[in-house]
Amino acid sequence: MSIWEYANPVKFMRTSSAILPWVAAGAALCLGAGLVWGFLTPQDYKQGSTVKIMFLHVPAAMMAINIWVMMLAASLIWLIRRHHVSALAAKAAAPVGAVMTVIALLTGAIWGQPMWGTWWEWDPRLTAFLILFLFYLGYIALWSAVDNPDSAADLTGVLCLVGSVFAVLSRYAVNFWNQGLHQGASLSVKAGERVDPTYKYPLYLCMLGFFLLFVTLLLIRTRTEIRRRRTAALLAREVRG
Amino acid sequence: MIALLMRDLRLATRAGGGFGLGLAFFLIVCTLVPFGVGPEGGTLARIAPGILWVGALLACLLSLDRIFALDWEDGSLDLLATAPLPLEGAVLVKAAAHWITTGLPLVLAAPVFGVLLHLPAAAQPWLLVSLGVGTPALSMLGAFGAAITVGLRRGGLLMSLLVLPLYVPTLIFGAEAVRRGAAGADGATPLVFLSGITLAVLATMPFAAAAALRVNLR
Amino acid sequence: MIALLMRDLRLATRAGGGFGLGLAFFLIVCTLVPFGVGPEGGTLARIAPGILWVGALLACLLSLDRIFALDWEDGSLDLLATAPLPLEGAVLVKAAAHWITTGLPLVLAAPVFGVLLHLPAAAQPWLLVSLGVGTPALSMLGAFGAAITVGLRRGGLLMSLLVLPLYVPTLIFGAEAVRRGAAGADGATPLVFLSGITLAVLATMPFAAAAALRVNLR
Amino acid sequence: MTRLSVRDLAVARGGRRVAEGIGFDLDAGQALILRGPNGIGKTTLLRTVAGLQPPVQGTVTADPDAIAYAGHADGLKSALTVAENLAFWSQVFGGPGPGAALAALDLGRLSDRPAAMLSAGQKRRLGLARLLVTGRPVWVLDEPTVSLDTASVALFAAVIRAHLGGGGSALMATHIDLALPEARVLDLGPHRAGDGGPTGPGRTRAPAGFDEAFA
Amino acid sequence: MTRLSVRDLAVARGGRRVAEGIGFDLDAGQALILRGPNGIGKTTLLRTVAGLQPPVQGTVTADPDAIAYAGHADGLKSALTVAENLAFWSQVFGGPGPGAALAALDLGRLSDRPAAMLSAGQKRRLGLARLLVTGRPVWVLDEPTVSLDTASVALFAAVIRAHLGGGGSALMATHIDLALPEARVLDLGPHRAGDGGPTGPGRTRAPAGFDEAFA
Amino acid sequence: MIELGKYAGPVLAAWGVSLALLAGMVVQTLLADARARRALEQVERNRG
Ligand code: HEM
Ligand SMILES: Nc1ncnc2c1ncn2[C@@H]1O[C@H](COP(=O)(O)OP(=O)(O)OP(=O)(O)O)[C@@H](O)[C@H]1O
Ligand SMILES: Nc1ncnc2c1ncn2[C@@H]1O[C@H](COP(=O)(O)OP(=O)(O)OP(=O)(O)O)[C@@H](O)[C@H]1O
Ligand SMILES: [Mg+2]
Ligand SMILES: [Mg+2]
Repeated sequence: MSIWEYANPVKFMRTSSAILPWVAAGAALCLGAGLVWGFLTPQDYKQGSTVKIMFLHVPAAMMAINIWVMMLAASLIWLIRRHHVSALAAKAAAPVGAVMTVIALLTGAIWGQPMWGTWWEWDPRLTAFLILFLFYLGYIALWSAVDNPDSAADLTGVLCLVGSVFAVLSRYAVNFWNQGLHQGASLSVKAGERVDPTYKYPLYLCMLGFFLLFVTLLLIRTRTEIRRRRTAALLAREVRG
Repeated sequence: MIALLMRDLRLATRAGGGFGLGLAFFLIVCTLVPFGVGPEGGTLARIAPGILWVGALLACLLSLDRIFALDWEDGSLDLLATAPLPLEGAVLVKAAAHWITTGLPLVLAAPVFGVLLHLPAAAQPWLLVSLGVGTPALSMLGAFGAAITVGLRRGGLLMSLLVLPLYVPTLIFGAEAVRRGAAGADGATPLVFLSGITLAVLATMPFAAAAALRVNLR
Repeated sequence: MIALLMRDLRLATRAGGGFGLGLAFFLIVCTLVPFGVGPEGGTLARIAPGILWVGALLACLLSLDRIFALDWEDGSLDLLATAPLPLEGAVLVKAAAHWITTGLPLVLAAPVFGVLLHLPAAAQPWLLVSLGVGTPALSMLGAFGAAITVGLRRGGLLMSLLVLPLYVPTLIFGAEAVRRGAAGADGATPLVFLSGITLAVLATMPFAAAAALRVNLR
Repeated sequence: MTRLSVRDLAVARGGRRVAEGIGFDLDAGQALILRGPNGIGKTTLLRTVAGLQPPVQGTVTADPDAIAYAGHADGLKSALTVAENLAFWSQVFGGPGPGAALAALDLGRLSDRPAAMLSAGQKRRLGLARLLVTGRPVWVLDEPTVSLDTASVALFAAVIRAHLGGGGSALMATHIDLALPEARVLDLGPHRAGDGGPTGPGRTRAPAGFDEAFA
Repeated sequence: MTRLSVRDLAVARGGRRVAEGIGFDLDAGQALILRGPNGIGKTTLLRTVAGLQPPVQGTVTADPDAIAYAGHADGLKSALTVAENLAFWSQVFGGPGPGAALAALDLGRLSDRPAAMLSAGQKRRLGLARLLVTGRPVWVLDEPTVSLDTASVALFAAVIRAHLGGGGSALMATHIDLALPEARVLDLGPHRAGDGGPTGPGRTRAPAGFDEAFA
Repeated sequence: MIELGKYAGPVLAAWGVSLALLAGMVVQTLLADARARRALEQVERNRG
């Protein structure tokens, strides 16, 4: 059986309803345990208790990027193989990605206040993230603006493709721009390598939890989209009589 | 009148209605300016009041052509003009709908963008109040500009030209209030002028706009 | 192709065609910013490169919906799609027409506005060259955005939202070149990047835009 | 009782008078069909009667609150459903609810569909249904049957007949045969505006505008 | 020689198939008129034949460079004059110059007027004149006579007849009578798409899209 | 209660905002799913 079989909506509905409880349970478990563990970690000698923000900030930031990559893959599958579930999965993932981006931005801003003394700094990394948020917004807005669902899938697919290239391009441009004038603020805190094991393991658990949460939401939302399409199709047929 | 207001709000929030796009444009302006100007917090803080007001103004401006152009194209405006509703009332209602869908979200979101541009915290309440008082005037002046250009195909840019000079007093007093606030001074005087402008605009512009519409329908 | 180019240019220069309005918008932005920011020359000179680039970009953006929307509304686009002309070629030609009527005048007029904003004389040539190299990319990216939103009624603001993030790299390198010029440094490196982006965009975007158009015509 | 009375009317488009010397009366229960070749000025005349543009010369006597106008465009919002479109106009005009209008033009089955998803003829039917919810007695219609199939034209004729029967009146421009034998016909052909042309000599002509005063 | 051949065609609008089981051939010198009630899918079928949208099922065999399509909108630029509009399309299609087309549709007197200043019927005539300057043999026309007066309809019929006489072909959707007795008529009424409905059983149906795959 | 030190404000704010957003997203997803399910069931029932 080829993997493309899962793009068949009926099969997708069946399979997803079978695995959904397990994924959801896993998400709840990992996320709950990871967050509690993270919240109970001791204070850092330098950052104090703000280090606890990391358990939300870092997984959210990672997921925000990964979800865009997943949308890119799903869009490509739709554009090349025209599997509807794939397009709907990309549509379903976008709002989750946008929320993840917002979480990363907000926690980062709140974290920045005690650490750097400012809510927002035009640091390359933060800036690139803001641009990613704009791409999410445009993508979601385009989906909701186009009436014909297949056209919407095509157009958003093309946008996702072009957007990805430009997101990467912007990342480098932004780097160039901020180094051009002065040394990129006091961001050395971000050296991921030197994270102490005390924080490392709960962080990994949180990352896993965020990932499973995303999978759960993705499955549910894709199912919602499929049901909506089916409802619309049946209604249209009814009207025609 | 209520029916018209509800319809416009409903159209704006339906798919393709453009609700929230003004907000997105505002966000974009506030993001682009640092790209152009450079990332230093000090410079940004100095120009933040001006940029925020200019951004809000442009966001308002760009959604103006929705006020009448759509109704013109599909013939609704002909029908509204023959309806038992004074055209002045229709203009006022449509400007109000524009403000609710564009101006109000801008006002509410402005503090966030203020943070992005390093606007001093002391200036935040001034930003909120000055935008809240000033944006209704922007919507009403915009409705006038939209009424003048409604018959022209893609009159969007021409409308910008007509409307922007009308926006200058609002912009000056609004930005001045925020700037004084940022400097820790009292911004009440420009705010009073700003309210005066808004009230005068709301009282007179519906008549001018309705007259322009009648000419264009001819 | 030549016929299409000539027609688009002729339409732009006819009454109501919007030629020169982009320029006027640019002028207005450059005038409004001092109102908002306050008149001190020092601040203005510092932010001039950024404001000039952002202004040029917004002026470009606002005239984008003319690229395809008019042809879509009156049915010309259906007919062009069935004409013996590859749609990619038509897209390229239309982007070129947009550049000639909007980008080129901006480039030529920019030095004047530079003086208005106290841009240091040393930066003037950099401004001219960076705008000259960068604006074709703006037109072509805009054509892509216009192609995606062509079927939507008044998709103008949505198009802004889609297009502006794509403009970021161009803006950054363009403004950076001018800023370095203003600081008396050498802006060649960002200019090279800018040309690279422009060339890549011109080479690939016509295909993406034509694909989007085909979807929208369906 | 005379609902609409037009006397010695001349109408102009783009500063040039296109038709002149037009006069007619329309009473309750009557219909008048305007005919004439393309470009003679039917649309212009109807817009003048509806009060959307001023006459160049002559008078239109009518209660402006009695007239419901339907032009080439239908005034539909494509994002709203058929029922919502009608409900809006019924509220604005304070007329009857959309139920009867939907039934009269056979739109019941389409009532929950967004107007964007209608075919050309279905859109036109919806535009005509709007007339019913205005509750106004004098209908001024510009080529009402464009895009309608034969069944829908018959439906439209029935609607008009019911309207006339209920004491309404209708003024229509059309090129095709409406199967409304009771309607009078006014051919605009002889009213084409010329320099003292077919409308006869000795008539004083107010210039349609600056252009004509000069031409 | 068969110019256009349609086999077992099904067309969809908005992801929903509207008409199916359509088949016909069109040879040089032949005309085919599509009829059917509003919303049956005439516009959709014509756009599919013109290559503007893909068929759901079945095949359209034609040289895409042989087809000239004219839809509800005329593709006119209101700022350009009548002659300039025609000259542009003639250059794009590499067809004959506008002179003959202007004469054939009686637009000679209007040739220097901007298209914005034409009445509804004059615009339509200009839209039809465009067909002549494409120089293409197969015309695909959607309600070509909308807004035309009787004289112009006759003019149009003469143009079509000349086109057929010169070896051209025409596929048209229309609700009114065209006075073209030599044209065949295809009624789309029985081709309405349904759940295995009137098109007969045993036909394999490719889904029009996801919606149908599910419904 | 766990010791948060002088940064209690930011930490609690960050956690509060994030958890609220996550919870909001989950709730929205579930509500939308339930609505879509009900709408579909209704249509299918009408169709018989
Ligand atoms: C609005 C502000 C901020 C934003 C948008 C932001 C965004 C990001 C992004 C995009 C990542 C990368 C995730 C990945 O690629 O795996 C990240 C990681 C991280 N951020 Fe932030 N951040 C912000 C503020 C802060 C602050 C103030 C701190 C701490 C003082 C901080 C500490 C970290 C750490 C420790 C990591 C993990 C580093 C790594 O694994 O590479 N961030 N953030
Ligand atoms: N915007 C305009 N400016 C100047 N003249 C115009 C304009 N629109 C139309 N005309 C001219 O005015 C005259 C009358 O036009 P009108 O639209 O009233 O004709 P009509 O009788 O409705 O024709 P049709 O049957 O083709 O719709 C025509 O000769 C036309 O060319
Ligand atoms: N954008 C759309 N989305 C979904 N359905 C549509 C859309 N446009 C039209 N339809 C539907 O598709 C069907 C076919 O429409 P089409 O325009 O092809 O009909 P038609 O035969 O040309 O009718 P008419 O004679 O009224 O022009 C109609 O039932 C219509 O309601
Ligand atoms: Mg007319
Ligand atoms: Mg049709």
